Amino acid sequence: MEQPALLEMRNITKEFPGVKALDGVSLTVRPGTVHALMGENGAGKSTLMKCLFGIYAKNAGTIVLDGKEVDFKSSKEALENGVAMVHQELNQALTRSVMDNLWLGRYPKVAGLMVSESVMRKRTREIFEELDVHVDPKAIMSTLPVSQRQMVEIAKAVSYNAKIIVFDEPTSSLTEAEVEHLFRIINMLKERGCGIIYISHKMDEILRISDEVTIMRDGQWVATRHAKDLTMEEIIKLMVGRELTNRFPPKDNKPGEVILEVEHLAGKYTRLKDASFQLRKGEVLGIAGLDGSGRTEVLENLFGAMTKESGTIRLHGKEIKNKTPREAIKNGFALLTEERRATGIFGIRDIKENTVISNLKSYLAGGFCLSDKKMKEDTDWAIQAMHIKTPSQSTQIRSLSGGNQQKVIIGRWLLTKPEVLLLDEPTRGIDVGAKYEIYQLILDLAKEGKGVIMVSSEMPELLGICDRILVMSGGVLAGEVDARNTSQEEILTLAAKYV
Amino acid sequence: GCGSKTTEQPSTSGTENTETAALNVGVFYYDYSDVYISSVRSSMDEQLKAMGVNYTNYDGAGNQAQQTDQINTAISNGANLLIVNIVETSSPDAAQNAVEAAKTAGIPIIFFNREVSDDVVNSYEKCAFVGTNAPEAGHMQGQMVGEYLLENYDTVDLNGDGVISYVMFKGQEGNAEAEARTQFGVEDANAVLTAAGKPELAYYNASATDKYLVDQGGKWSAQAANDYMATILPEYSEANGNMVELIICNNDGMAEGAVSALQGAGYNTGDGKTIPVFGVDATDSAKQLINEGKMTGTIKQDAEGMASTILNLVSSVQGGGNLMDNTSSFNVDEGVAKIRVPYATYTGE
Amino acid sequence: MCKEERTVNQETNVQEKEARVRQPWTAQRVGDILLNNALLIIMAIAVVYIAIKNPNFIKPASLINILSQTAAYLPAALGIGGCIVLTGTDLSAGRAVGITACISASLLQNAANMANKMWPQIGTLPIPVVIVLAMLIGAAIGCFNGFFVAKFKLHPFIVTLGTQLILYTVLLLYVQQGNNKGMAISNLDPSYTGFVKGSLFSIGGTPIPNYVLFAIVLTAVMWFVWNKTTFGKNMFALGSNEEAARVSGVNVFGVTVGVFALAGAMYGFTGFIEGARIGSNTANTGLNYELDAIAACVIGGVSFVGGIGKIRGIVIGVVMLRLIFVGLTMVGVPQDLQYLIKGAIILFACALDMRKYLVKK
Amino acid sequence: MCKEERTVNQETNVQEKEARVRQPWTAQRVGDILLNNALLIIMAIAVVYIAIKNPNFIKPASLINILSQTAAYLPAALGIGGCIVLTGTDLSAGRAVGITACISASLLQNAANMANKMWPQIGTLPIPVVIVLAMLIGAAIGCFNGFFVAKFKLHPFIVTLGTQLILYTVLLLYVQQGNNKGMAISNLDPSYTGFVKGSLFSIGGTPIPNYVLFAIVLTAVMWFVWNKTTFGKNMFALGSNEEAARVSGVNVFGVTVGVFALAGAMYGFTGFIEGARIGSNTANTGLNYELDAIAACVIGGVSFVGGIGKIRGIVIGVVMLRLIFVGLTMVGVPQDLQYLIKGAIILFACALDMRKYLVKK
Ligand SMILES: Nc1ncnc2c1ncn2[C@@H]1O[C@H](COP(=O)(O)OP(=O)(O)OP(=O)(O)O)[C@@H](O)[C@H]1O
Ligand SMILES: Nc1ncnc2c1ncn2[C@@H]1O[C@H](COP(=O)(O)OP(=O)(O)OP(=O)(O)O)[C@@H](O)[C@H]1O
Ligand SMILES: OC[C@H]1O[C@@H](O)[C@H](O)[C@@H](O)[C@H]1O
Ligand SMILES: [Mg+2]
Ligand SMILES: [Mg+2]
Repeated sequence: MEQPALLEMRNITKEFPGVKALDGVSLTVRPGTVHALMGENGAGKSTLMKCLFGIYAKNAGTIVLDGKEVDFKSSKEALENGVAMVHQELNQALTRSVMDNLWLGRYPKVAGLMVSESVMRKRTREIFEELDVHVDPKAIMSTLPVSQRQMVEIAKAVSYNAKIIVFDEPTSSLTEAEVEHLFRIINMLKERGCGIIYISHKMDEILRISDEVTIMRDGQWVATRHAKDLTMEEIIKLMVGRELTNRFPPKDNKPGEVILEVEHLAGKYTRLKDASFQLRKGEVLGIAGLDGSGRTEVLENLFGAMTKESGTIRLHGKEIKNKTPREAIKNGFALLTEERRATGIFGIRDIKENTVISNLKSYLAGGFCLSDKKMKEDTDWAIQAMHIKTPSQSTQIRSLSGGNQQKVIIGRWLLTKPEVLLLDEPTRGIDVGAKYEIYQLILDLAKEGKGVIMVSSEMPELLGICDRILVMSGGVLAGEVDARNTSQEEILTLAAKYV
Repeated sequence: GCGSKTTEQPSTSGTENTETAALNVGVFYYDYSDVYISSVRSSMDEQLKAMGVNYTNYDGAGNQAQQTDQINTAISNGANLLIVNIVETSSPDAAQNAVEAAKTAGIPIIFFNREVSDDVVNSYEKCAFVGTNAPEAGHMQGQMVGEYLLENYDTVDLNGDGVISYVMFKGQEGNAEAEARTQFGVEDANAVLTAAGKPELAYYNASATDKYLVDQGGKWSAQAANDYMATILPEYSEANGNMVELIICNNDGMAEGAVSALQGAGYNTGDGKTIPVFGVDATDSAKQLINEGKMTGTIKQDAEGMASTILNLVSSVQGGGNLMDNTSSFNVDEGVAKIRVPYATYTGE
Repeated sequence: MCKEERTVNQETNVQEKEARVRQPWTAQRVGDILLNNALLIIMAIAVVYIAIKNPNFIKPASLINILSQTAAYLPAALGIGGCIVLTGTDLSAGRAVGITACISASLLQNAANMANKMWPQIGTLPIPVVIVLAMLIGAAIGCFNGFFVAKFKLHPFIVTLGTQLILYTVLLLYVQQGNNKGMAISNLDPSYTGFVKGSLFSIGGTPIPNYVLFAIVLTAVMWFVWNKTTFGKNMFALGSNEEAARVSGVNVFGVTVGVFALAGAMYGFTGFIEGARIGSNTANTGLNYELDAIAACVIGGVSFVGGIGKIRGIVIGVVMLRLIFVGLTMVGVPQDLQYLIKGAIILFACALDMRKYLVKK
Repeated sequence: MCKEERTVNQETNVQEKEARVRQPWTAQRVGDILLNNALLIIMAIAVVYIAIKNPNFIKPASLINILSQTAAYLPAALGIGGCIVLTGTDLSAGRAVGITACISASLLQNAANMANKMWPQIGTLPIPVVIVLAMLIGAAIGCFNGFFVAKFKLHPFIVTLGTQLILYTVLLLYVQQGNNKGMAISNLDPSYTGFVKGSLFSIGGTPIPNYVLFAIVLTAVMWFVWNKTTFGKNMFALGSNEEAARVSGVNVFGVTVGVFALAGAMYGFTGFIEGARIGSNTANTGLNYELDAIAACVIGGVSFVGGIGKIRGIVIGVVMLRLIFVGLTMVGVPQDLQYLIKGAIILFACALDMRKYLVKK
């Protein structure tokens, strides 16, 4: 075709105990292009990239980089040979400074053994300037918001001057403005002749940025096409293996009487300043806002995962405190948290325990002995209801793909039969097919008479399934819109009100 | 080191036939890391090997539970003679437990070094103790200290106040030897002094309730004495006019630790000022310090003698006799099977 | 709908089982099975080897000796196992055993011999009271540890190091109380020693001490707690991800304190047993018990990574250590070398076990 | 451009400083400052109190004593600090000190007295050779630890517990070698004791032992390693997030082994010093050194969380422990209580320190 390939991965196979994660997958990346990699959760995208980057050893297949066959044994080797990667899960030394993270593994030296802080600082500034990133190089990583940490990670990958840069779901924790920023960076890299592999579940991004698209399903290669020849519908069809005509299920929930009233909610140690709103039975209430506007804080304060400064919460007219998550759960609340790995999964435990953990009380026989049978039944229900892709109930959850992990946690909360379901970015990192299923679940729950509050950075999603949308800005509830007759512009205006 | 292994395992069920079977001896040391005990162990190993007896050594590591488990294990392995340096000495029960175990198996048991009560020994006809007369070391040490002081009173009394201030380092709480040495090492010295018209020794820290410093770990260790001494020295010095003028230690290990600390302050280097330091055991290294003039005296505890006395009992058993058959030449207590190996003073060659 | 679902479940189960059965016996699979059970296999080989070298090893008296020793050390290991599941450890275990041993012994002394009685005014307490008291004291120590760990987010290593020191003072002071004056606490009442060391059964003429029975009961209780109770499940969840546990409604503070308290109660029970088993209780009693207990847990696959461990593994770990202890002397390995062999086996066993958790590349 | 940048930096610095100065002195801020320096404040109060109760405490001789003791315990703490930064620990430190002390002493015995010389055939080696040897032996022990930790992903607690046992065998066997037969290794050559305990300087008439100088040099070296070298930065990154370090191309294996080896070299040096300082070296030498060293690190803010710690903190920690040891004796607190006070201070200091890292939500 047009140019010689920069990277060729041929017939890559990778097996984990009990799972064939990759089955003869091939991928060709040309210089100066963006090659998107798409597929459902668990299709094997991250695994393919980890095989390239020396994190996993492939079982079969060849990798040719710049005309030479390579097989990196470690990330160090990959980096030294011009392959850099932004990982799906943030991997940073949080107790160290931005600068220390940026140059980790390749500190500039003087006199053979001393690290030159001044060179490091200078180069950091150069890179940040070039990429227009505004982060203090000396700041300790853990004090930065997630999105800024992600930008540092991106800057780091770019700074290797690599030939191939892999972005594994880089935008899942970025704001729209930052996504635009990233795209500018990617375009710059393209101009330099880099080959870019871009993994994302966000269709619009893919269609905007990529030149070629490879689609995977169940560890197998399905198709590689030019992006300009593809439509969203086609991609979905290739990914899911069937037609998916609507991105959102029909909305047939009927909001009823008010069940939850929140007045002047404010956080003690966090930036939530003031939020008052109501939630109705059978309603899906969205929360929109820019990153750092305090959306997560609304949910976590409500749920008792953060300490409240002031404000009242009334459930069915009765005041409740929700001081701790435990109390909130007793009051019929459930919270799907934003950071799955940090606050969601019990990595080393199996699917069953991850599913039933919040609902243990209902399995007690005779008041103190847990019934294995009942736990198994409920887990099976969750696996089937959510279409969780797992070899068995006794599989460790950490070996599932991110999206499937997310489904297990949703299952965990559904089992507690909550009355008010709080969802923080419920479809983050989830493929289109599964998204549809999750939307369906949310609407079904609403139909059953539950109240759902859902934070999302994806505007179409909020507009697609919510009844009303609250807009946060600078820690304050800036306004409320009716999802049926509002526009993205109206929401963005409100979101900018207090910044 | 350890003896060769038995090929033929004697029966443990019979009570009377042990005399004729080959000996399978278990030797239980309270702690391998104890220096004096190591010297007993070397002699014992040598002599047991020379006798051609099968034996197994055990390290109690200062832990009675471990030693109890070892004794039970040895018995279940067909041991037919136990030689025990019991870990817990401050009550008779641990030793009594060992005796009960031996009794059930019908085998003789010899305690050594760490003394067990008369009742324990008398509770079983095949039980004996080989050790020293614990107070004797204290008495001899006290005597030695007193005599040394009389001869060198004015040199020792650094501040010239006519009183000798001292420190006492105790090896362990609740150990018969340690108790006796701590008590008589001072009392007898005082007796010598007062008989000569001198005032009694004065503990360096007048306000202390206990007139000794003890190794809290119960290990009679040089390190403990060293740490204490290093802490005492800056407060009690010649410049302050209250320098410690005499150091009495329950054993040589502690004495060596004290000497080393004194050396840090410029004393006991062989030339120049020497604070008299006394110990017990006469280990090689202590004897050398004494010969070099860095330490003053010690009481010889005869490790070899202790081992050969024990071996004497062992050979009686081996010959089919009773434990105490050939002990007329030894110093045996009245009414109880306890043999006392004598101490001797050592002040250099 | 529910019924329909259940049939589906059963089908999957059957399928899963079949799938397992149908797996071919490749060299890889045999190798895996061997490696995964390597510890048990090595243990078996060792037992056979020792028994051949020294037939005394498998005589009833010897087996019961091993059994008894296992029983004596098991409760503390079961307790500390929970702390390890929480990614922690407990260095105060030994001193807690020491204190409860001294207290148990001092309350169960023979009133016939007043002179040697620590608390002449108290008399000899009923045994159940003392058991409960020892376990409560242990639990209180555990609560203290758990409180600092949970409240201040301190690492258990450092908290329990602090507690260890504090308890040593308590122990030193306790043995100086009453009539005791720092001596060993002994002169135990026959009812006490009889209860612990006496026996209801015997095998091949060798009596099995009662504390073996107690250990069996405690093991069963602990198995139940770990596997069948909310507390147990919460403990594992907490050990595997504290933050996730918190938002999942686990009472993190309560479970942490609970795990340490339960461990403490186990030390208390161990103290009660050791008080009579060793018979002479001093400030040294219990010293370093935690090290063997921790080693046993880790050998048995309880991992410092947190959230991983089985009661069965702990039992195997304790047996393993006791086999080393007894077996090495039986085959005539000199005592000096035994430390080395024990250390090497700990390293080897753990390295072997860790293979399971290493994410394969 | 470089110049320009520098000015920019300076500006930011100045601005930052001004911002700090401009901050109002609210009660909150004063409270924070007090709390953040609580340990130093308490230390100061304690020093003043002790000095009033017993003026000898602040006389030169006493201060030099505290200084000397600090110097003796510092190197091991500096070594173990690195292991803690890697979220680990090192239980083998004490035995490593013991072995290197015995080896150093045995190679530096007085040849004038052959009868008491462990290796009569060897003579007295030159001091630098022995220092290097002791540090190499320590480093080898550390490599062994690091290898198991890095290769098998074992927790350092269990690896170093195993090593501790193995080293004890080595120690027991070593003291029985040559002419020594389990005796204490002493009869040290005057060149050795002179080198360690002798002094080049004195303050107020009290000589400062040489090992204080050595400790100062080692502290400077370690500060440099931790803060100015790639190795140090990699160590912190690794301790903070191993995965991040790995995917950034850090040689995880190498750094882990390096940290343990460096720690080992420090124990080796400590052994060399202690050999002469205590003067009587047995299988008991070094026992439990690791506990004080770990306690010092943690008191000084090296956190088990990993990736956090400062050399300055370790020095403060060691001084703190020595102040407790010396101070309590000087004000006449009975020995028994010292353990309690030490334990309580560990708990208190760590709880206080942890405040800084607790993220309030
Ligand atoms: N370390 C592992 N051990 C076992 N199985 C694994 C491991 N890593 C991945 N897998 C399995 O490999 C498959 C592919 O996972 P991968 O993470 O590559 O999916 P993905 O396409 O990146 O999905 P997502 O979009 O959710 O990130 C999944 O079935 C997963 O369970
Ligand atoms: N200015 C800031 N200073 C410090 N931390 C910040 C700042 N802005 C954001 N953060 C951190 O970023 C994270 C995200 O903030 P927040 O939870 O308010 O965002 P959100 O509106 O819920 O958006 P998202 O859905 O992306 O989480 C929080 O952990 C917060 O502590
Ligand atoms: O109990 C052990 C002690 O026994 C003493 O007889 C000896 O003098 C001490 O050095 C120590 O070995
Ligand atoms: Mg992925
Ligand atoms: Mg005088």
